[in-house]
Amino acid sequence: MTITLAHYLAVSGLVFGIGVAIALSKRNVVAVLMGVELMLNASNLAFLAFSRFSGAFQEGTEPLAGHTFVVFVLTVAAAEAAVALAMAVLIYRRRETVDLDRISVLRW
Amino acid sequence: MSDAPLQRSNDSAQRRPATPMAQQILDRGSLLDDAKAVPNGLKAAGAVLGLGFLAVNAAIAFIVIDGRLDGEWYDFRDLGNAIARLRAELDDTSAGPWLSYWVTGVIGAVGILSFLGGFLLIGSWIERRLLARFQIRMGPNRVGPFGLLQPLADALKLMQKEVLIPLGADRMLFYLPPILVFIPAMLAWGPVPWAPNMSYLDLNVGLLYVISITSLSVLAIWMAGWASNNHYALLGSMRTVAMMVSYEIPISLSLLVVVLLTGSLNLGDIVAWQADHNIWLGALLPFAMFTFFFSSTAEINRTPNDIAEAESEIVAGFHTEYSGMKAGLFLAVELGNALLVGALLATFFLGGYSMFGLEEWIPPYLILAAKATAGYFAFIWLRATLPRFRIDQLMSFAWKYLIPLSIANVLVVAIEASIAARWDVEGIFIYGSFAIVNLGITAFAVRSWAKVVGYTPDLERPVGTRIAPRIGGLKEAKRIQAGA
Amino acid sequence: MESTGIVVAFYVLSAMTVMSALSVFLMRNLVHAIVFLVLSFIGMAGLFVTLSADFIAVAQILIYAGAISVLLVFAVMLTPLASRNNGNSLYAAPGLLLGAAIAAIVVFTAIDVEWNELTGTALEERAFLDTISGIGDLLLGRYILAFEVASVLLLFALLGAIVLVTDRGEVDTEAEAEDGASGAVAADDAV
Amino acid sequence: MTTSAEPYVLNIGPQHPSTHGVFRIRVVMDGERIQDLDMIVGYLHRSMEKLAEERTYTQNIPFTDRADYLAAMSGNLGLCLAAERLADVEVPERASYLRVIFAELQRIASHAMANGTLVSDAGAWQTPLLYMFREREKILDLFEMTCGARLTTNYMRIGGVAFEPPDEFWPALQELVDELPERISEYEELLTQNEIFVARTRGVGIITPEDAINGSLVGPALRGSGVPWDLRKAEPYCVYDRMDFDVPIGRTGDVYDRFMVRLAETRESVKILRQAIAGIPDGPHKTDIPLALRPEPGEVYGRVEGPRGELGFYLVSDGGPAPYRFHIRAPSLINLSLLREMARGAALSDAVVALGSIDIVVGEIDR
Repeated sequence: MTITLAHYLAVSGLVFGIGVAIALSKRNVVAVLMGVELMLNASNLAFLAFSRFSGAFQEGTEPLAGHTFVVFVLTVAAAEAAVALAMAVLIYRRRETVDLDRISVLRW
Repeated sequence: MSDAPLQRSNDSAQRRPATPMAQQILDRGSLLDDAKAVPNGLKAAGAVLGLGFLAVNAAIAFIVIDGRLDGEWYDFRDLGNAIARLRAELDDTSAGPWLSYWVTGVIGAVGILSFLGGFLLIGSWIERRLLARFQIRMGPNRVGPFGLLQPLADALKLMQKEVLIPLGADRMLFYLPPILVFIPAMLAWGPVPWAPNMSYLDLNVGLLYVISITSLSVLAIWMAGWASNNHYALLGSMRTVAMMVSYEIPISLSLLVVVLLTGSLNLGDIVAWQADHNIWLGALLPFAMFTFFFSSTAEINRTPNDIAEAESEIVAGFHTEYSGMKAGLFLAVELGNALLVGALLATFFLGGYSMFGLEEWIPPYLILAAKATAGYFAFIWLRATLPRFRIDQLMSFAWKYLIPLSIANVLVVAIEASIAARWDVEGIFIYGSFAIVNLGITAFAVRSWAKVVGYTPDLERPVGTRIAPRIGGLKEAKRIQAGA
Repeated sequence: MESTGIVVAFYVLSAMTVMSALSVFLMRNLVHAIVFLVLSFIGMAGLFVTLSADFIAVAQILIYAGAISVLLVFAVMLTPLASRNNGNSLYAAPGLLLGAAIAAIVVFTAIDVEWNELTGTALEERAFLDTISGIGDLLLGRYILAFEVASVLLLFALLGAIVLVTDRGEVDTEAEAEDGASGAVAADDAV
Repeated sequence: MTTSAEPYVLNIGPQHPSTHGVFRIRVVMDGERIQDLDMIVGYLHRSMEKLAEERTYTQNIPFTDRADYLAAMSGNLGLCLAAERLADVEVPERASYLRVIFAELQRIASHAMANGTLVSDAGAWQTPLLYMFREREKILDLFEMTCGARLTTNYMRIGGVAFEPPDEFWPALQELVDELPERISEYEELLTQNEIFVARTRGVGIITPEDAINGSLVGPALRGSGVPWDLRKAEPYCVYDRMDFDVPIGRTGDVYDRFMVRLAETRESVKILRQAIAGIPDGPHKTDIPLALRPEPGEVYGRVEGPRGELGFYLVSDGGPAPYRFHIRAPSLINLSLLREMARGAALSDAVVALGSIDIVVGEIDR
């Protein structure tokens, strides 16, 4: 038996779904952020799988474009994590909680 | 009449010390005496073996220079040849590639692990013995010849001891860290090249691999501190996490400079570049080498940056609550990391396995081992000499001094690399000039940046006490202060 | 991809990734959840290696397992009251349903669609010899604008994080630190 | 990044590498900063002062060894001076010279110990400590030659000293006195020129002269804060009035100054030793006193300048052979009371260094 593109896409989809579930159903800001990171990871896996397996690239195009997109995704993930966690710390300082159900008003 | 006792002293001028400890301090031996204590038969056998080994090497080197037996399996100066031959043999068999894959992998792993285990067995003896020499003590000298079996005895003692789990500890996170710390310390040895064909993982992202694998141990240390439900451990682990995260940036920048010059992320190519140009990157990039060395002392908790397990402040840092072989694993990891940093320092900045042509005549892995041990000795020397920084001093040193200067260093070296790429002069000339220029630039930049940040060396301020002219209380003190 | 080693590695790594992602969802203790998240990151890096994306795999370990996990750790340590709680919110059920639906759709699509994909020798000759130089060429060639934008984004994220967490309200923080101190002393006396 | 995580309580001690004995500090910390601390003493209490009321004055001398076990000679000297003033016993001149010699040797040994432990509190892996122990060993050898004990000497007696030093004592002492100055300058080169050590100690744990006077600080800590007060000059006992020596004082009153004051005082002690060796007369080394000394009823407070400062003995006699009240005014306890002012708001590392710089001996604190 061999490993095909579908296998990788299935794993990517599973991880993405788990990430969505975590991001939507957790109460803690940090946990929500963890879900978002999982979703980004799943998309990275899909990018790399396509760039490795897909024969859809016609001549002259770079299959490594998928890797490049992954690099951008990593950048965005790092930036997003930094800002979001800073916001979590700030919210905790102002509100003494990081419970998303309690943080329901759009002002400090 | 007043010199009567001194009169009595003269005839008994030749006196033996009053106590055995004073005797021991007076006629303490040196490592040289230990070497002399070796029986002559052993010395002769060792001399014969060593000379014969060198002779065989010389013969092989002569034949190689002559052109025959290049990369043959019996050229034991590069064990990679034998492995490659074995792999070729196995590929022809019916079992196919995966057998050769497993066999060669297991052989390489066993080689690296046995080298590291042997060092772990002897390393702590070396460290304690050298520290004792630095501190006019004797050091461990009871178990076995010269106390050589002391680490073995310590390991047995640690294995017998009970592993205590503090009340309220997070059991899962408390069990994991000693193992999780051990794994990266082993894995990071993979891409280190021991000889031209002799590296376990010949990655072309080897440098990034080393950085990322060593960055994994942060989380394990944090888990250890968090799980053991102890304020000392928590303080130590948070200090470690903050310090490692801060000092990974200077390390990465200083290694980026190496990549800029050599144009490769492969450790073997980096060493080959230094061997080809007959120059050590340490001479070419002094600031990067210093940054790497200092930052790695912060990464592996060695003096002067051992604030993570500062004994006088937080008892043992993140492994305060660990006992038995779990604590032993932490100590072993510290030892192995020190040697690993020595090997990486040698590989990146001190020419790795190459020694200006000597690697033809002596097995290169011996040269690399010697260089790594020299780096380890430098760590021991620092530990015996220097006090410890405070954590805010350490952080400000990383963020205010090392990182900006490293970025400037990257800029300078990028310009130099482009010059070297466009300009075809004999390599040694252009790189020698770069070495001189870099030394000057480094000295100038460090001094001027210190002025910019507003740092004046403490030694330039008035030092020492003053002599009180009169005895008095607060008024006198005020008068003296006003007078000065 | 015929060699058995790759097949075994794929199944082990994907099982590790998915299982630890699931336990990130199930763990009641946020600290354990972070540990499992890092485990799933590492498994994902292994999957990248099986896709012969060595640079991306190393970068994944360096950034996710090395940096972002430490950021999460700091966030947990700086928000002590909430640090241990990984409970579900009011929207748990719809969130679970949506996640399951997305996973099912993606998996079904992945299995059902006839991908125009390379296999065997075509795959072998498409093997990436050296990904780093190719990625570098692309980053500084075709995607130079995106590259610059990403660097600017990083810079602004850095500045934004610093601006967010520098507290100007020194007074109230000092005040709560003080009464917190007395409370701690009282607790220790009670013990 | 100044965060306001909630403070927590850290128990330093009773068993901790940097408490110099069994002694507990309960610290309320905010991250790495110390918000508040209180010191809990008494783990080494042996009720010396009560026991002393059941023993004769001579039998009480060993208690002073155990009180400050790093400066036993100074303790002996303090008690003997107080008892002699209580029972007005005459001390022969040679005995006074011997007392000065041994007290200064004890001061050198104790200062070596103090500075060494201070540096290893600052994080040096015991190297300076062991180098300073080299000289301390030689001094303890001298003690062992003379009175058979290295640490708890029990050497002084009321009305003199117990034994005449043996013959090999004097050349050994001469040799030590000759080699000490370059040893001291060796330490100065090793430490005072060390950038890290200076950065750790300069400007840390500052005590202003006002705080020092208000906290009744004594000894090198007081002189480190710039107050020129030394009992050897203020009210000279034994033969200190014949000796020519200086009183070094610090400039800012931080840890570094206390360290430097101790080093300089070691130099001054060497000067005193030279003069004492040159000027020591022949004669008896003690006067004979009745076995059970019965002083007239009355009270006396005798004090000496020990290595840690003013070491006082308050004796009350009811005419019996044993003191009616026996109180030790321990300098370590008084100096320790300023740790709170030094450590509040400082980092944990600075607090540890400050504690090491005031050089406490827990046996003396708890008695």
